[in-house]
Amino acid sequence: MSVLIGEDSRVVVQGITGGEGRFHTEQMVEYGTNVVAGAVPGKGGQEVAGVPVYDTVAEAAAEADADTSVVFVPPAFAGDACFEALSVDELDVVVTITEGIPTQDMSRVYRRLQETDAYLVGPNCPGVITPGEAKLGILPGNIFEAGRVGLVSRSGTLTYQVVDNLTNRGIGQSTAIGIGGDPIIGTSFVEALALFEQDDRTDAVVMCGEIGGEDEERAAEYIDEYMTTPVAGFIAGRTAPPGKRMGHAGAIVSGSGTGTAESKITALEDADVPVGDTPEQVVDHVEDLL
Amino acid sequence: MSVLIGEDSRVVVQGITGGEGRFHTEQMVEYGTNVVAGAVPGKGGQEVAGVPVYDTVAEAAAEADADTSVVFVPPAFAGDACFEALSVDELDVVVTITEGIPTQDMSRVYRRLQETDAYLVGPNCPGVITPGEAKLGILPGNIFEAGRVGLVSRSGTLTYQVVDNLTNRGIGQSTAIGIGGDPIIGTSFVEALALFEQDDRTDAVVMCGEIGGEDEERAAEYIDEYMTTPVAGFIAGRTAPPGKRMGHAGAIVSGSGTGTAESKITALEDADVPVGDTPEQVVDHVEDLL
Amino acid sequence: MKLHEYQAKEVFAEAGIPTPASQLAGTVEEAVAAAESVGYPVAVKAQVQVGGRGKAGGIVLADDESEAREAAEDILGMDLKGYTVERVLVEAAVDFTNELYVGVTMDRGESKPVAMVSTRGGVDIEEVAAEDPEAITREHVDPAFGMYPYQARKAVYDAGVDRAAAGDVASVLSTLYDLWEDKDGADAEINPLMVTADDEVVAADAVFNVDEDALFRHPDLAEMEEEGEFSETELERKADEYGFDYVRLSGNVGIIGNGAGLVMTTLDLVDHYGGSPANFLDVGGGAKAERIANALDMVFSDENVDAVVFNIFGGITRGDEVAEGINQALEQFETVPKPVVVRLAGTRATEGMEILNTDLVTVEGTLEDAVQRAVEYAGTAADSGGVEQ
Amino acid sequence: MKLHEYQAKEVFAEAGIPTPASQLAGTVEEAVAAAESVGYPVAVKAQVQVGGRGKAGGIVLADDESEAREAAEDILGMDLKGYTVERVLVEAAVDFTNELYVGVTMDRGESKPVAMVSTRGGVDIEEVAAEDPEAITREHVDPAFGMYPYQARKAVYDAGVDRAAAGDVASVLSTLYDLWEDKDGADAEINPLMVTADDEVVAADAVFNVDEDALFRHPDLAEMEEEGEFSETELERKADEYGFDYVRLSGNVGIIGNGAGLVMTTLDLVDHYGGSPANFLDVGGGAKAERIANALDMVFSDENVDAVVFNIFGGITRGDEVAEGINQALEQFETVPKPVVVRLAGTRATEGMEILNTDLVTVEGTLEDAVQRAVEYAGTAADSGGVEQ
Repeated sequence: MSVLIGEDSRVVVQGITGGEGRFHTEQMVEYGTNVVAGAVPGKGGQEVAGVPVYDTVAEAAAEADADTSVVFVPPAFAGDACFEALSVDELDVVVTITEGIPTQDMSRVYRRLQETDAYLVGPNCPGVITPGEAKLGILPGNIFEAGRVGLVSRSGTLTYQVVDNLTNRGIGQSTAIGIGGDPIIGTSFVEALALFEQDDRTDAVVMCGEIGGEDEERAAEYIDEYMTTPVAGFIAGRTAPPGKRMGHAGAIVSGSGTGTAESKITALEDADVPVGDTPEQVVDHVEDLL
Repeated sequence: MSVLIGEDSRVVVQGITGGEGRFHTEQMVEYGTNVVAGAVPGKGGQEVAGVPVYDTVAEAAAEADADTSVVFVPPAFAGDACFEALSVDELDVVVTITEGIPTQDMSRVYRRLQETDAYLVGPNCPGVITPGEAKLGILPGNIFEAGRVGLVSRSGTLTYQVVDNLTNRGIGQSTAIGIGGDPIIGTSFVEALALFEQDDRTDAVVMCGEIGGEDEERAAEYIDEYMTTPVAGFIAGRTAPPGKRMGHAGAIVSGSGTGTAESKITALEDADVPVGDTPEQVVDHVEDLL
Repeated sequence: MKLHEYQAKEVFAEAGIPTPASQLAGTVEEAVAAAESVGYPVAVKAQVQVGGRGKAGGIVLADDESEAREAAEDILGMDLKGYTVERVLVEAAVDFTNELYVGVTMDRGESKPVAMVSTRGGVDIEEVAAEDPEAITREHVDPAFGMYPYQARKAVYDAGVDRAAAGDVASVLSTLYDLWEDKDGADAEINPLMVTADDEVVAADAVFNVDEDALFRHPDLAEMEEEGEFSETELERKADEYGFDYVRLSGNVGIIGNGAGLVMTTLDLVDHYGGSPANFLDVGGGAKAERIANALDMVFSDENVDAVVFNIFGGITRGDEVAEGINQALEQFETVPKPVVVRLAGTRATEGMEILNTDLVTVEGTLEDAVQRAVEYAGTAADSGGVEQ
Repeated sequence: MKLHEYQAKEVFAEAGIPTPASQLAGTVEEAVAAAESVGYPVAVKAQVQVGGRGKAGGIVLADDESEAREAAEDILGMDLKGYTVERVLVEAAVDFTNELYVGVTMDRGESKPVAMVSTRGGVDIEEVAAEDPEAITREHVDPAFGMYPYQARKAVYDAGVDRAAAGDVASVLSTLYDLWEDKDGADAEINPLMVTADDEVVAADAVFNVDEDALFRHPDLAEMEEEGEFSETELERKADEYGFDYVRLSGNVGIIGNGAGLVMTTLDLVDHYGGSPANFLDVGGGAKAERIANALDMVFSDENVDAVVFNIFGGITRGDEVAEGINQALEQFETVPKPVVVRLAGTRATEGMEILNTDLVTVEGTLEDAVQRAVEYAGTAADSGGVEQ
């Protein structure tokens, strides 16, 4: 079994008729993703890239047997779209690409998420890919190569950078998960790592963190206590000054001891996770671990 | 073990410094209830009927080991008081006497209640009594007699009427629960019956229902499927015309088939529950069942 | 608490729900002027708080001045299910292609709010609910989060509303839910929500019932309630004034008690013993002497009543205070207007029975005896009139 | 998005939180008139969006006109952590017996809101949090239900606020939470919340930061943001205008990239190879030629910058469009002002590299090489100035 998505995933695209939704649906279909439906209120009956559109997600699940959703809905409506996806029992994975969703909207989505069995990845993330099987989101499929290294990252382009380095050195990926850089996200590092730990197709994991929050510190604890699959790490933002917001709402150093690059690197190294100074060094570590 | 409350219950009275709170605390203490604390914001440090008052329920639980609450807070603030009680893990029984709580406030309390392990009885109820051990609420203690018949009722004075009839005929009560007549209540007939079913001190149960809602119909189903303890029933409102509100917000006949006295009586009789035409007849049935 | 149609429409319109142009009128001349102002054709609609106004002749369409005048003359002053029509709403008639139903209420079975949509609007929705429950789409709402827009859309699409109007209908339903939540609604309904040929939606009727218990936090609605009391009957006005839960019925045995369950049981026993209840009157918990006297005044005001039964089981309510109240109320009459049977039990019942002036009332020891005696009195008193003092 | 103190106080006061009388002033004369109007003693407070204004001399008390004049003269025009003070808030000084802290923010670790109370107000609360975390009482709020009144009371009592003022403090905290929720706050803080001798509470300072992403639904706050931009630096103004995530740092290597994580990694590599980053600039996803040109303009505007490194990994962003933008931006100069190193990868990177005018830029194939080259340029360019075209 692959992690989160694979060749059996039956995908509904929420917001499929918008500019981004339409473009990336074409890309996803081209990559081989099994996109079975779109959902846009008022657009039921239309088609995009050969995919039938329904008015509601529930209808898409009932009529097209969708079990996975990817959300390309504009930020003002994306919280509602997440609620809609989570209200449909058949959907067990929801990947929200949308950037700029109000934080309080997401805190309510997160609250709702805790009452379901679904995984929500994102928001403000590049998506999830199981190379050669399925791609959800905006990741450039061509840089990925099927293989046995899992990747989980807060950042989009940093993910591409690390994947590129891996692929160039002949190391393929099992699944790559962009968990997103917002203050509130559905799937954390710990949850993503747990998925890789259970996955028999993943031999090692690369975890790319950033300054801000304590998610990397928690991940280090989890790795130390529960993981047998080896992990290599990278932390962006070593040179960021405290208190400054660096692009991602998440990337802010609180100055309270945790959340700094130093705290995260120390925590990971204490959990025997080798941390690279550069993306290339991360790949060196992965080679050592395999 | 008694049902819901007993001699071991350690009671905090929310709203103890109000007129009703003060009067009934005295009555409860006099009855022998182990009232260990009161909780009223701003009144911490005072005493009522020899009981220490705290500013918050959490403090009452921490300082006085309270495990049970009774709420005498005015209707505008009672929803908040219920939330406060439910936020304290140590409290496993909350009895809300207050009448006139806005229905939407209660629907939020009910939602919160589903996420806890606590029992909330009421609102708009006379309370709960385990004769000879503890009394929570406004029930007149003197009409009760310890014994082996459980009683559950939506209505206050109707409860007294039936208890009086029981006691006059020498039939004592294990516990009497007034579940309240509001459209939204915490503990339903089914939950109360389940408690009696598990109680080894209860040999038979009297259930006093009313027109409105479908709680009695559900209770009948539950009795039919799961109960071994015999039940006798009474339904008030046989002569009520459809669509009229009769005092209790709950006592309204919707005209849609369920909710009428006839539907409830039929449901109970189909579950082999003898239903009395008069309170005296209920006692006759109880005598037959014992 | 029920708002009148014109009041509910005011509330809905303020929240942004489209309603037809309309004016309230209390006289025929006002109605005709109103019709001129909103423009023909118009609907002239009786403002009384009962269901089925249309069938009962309380809503009439008028195409011109003479029809409007005739309609207003017919409706103003008419008796609609016991209520005299004192005002009409004159409203621009809507040219529609479809009639929908949308509503929000509390589903007490689920203890949570429910939003409803049906394409079978414009008829008695309770009949639809009884005959064809599937014709109404129900979407339950989590009261912690409120209704999300997707839920309104889902209800509308599931109900089969045409896609061209669906967005607007969903938006009306969302607004209706938010209103219901913000203003502590009991029921909020639009039936029919009309869809015009160019897919616009208009609320052609409006129901908004407010949770009495929450009225304290909505002074604007409390004011509307007061303003709307023009249509009450005399007895309703009195019950409001005294603050009783009172329901008038068709029999001749007046019933007063404390606690809804016990009062209903008393009604049932009157019936059981062959009598017929004249009313439901709950004095509530802890009633003092004055309140008891008011209750007697209410029941005596009902000309149908031939005998009264008083059934009090004291918990908070004290038997001695009830007895005081009964004595006070009856001693002011030269002749007690109707025979009164009293049964007191519970707190201070013995003291109360001792206080009661048995020249004025009949005292019975059990509920069954008291009811039987009252039924008996009602049977005879129906012919003879009052009791001599 | 941060409101100025005077704006946050306006928002708080409107919601019912007590604030001292105050007036905004842009000149010394206005400040003196304002002091007369609110009444002495007053506090004259610099309106710039930085922490620690008091310690830096940005807040001065004045007992009379000459002191007020002197304070205004000192503060207006002063440089506070890089910002020129253009306005002062002149505010009635509050006679207090206690200084509290109350605040609301999103606890990202718990993914839920948190309300905070401390009796250690009036000082740098972050220091208190670091040294004595127990001195701040935290009450997490369920975002589904919002904050219930009991939670505000619990936080206030748990923090040890005197019972005499506790009710008012709880009420301020409740209001602050509701504001934070209604207006999509990021942080809402009052520090200090002063308690007077007769147990009244007054918000002597006010912080309200709004979630940028939610500003679209708060036009009133968006307007305040615009109005408050008078205190921005030239570079901040430019970043706002172009809509970039931009942070100025102290080094001399200008950095442009796409995606926060990758840009931060570029900063880290500059440091790793012995250089010093001048800024963080994220052009975001899918940047077209014009946006790329704007980014170059921003970085060139910073006089500290001696060399620029461009690091783009294309996903949505296309390498050819980036290359176009770079060419366009540089071709307008006779002499390219600072040396530019470009590294393109991902979508259409090859095409982009072919397009790039290598007379104007240095192209490198890997991230490491690009950074090393820029660091090298910055080291030499610091002495020589621009690159000849």
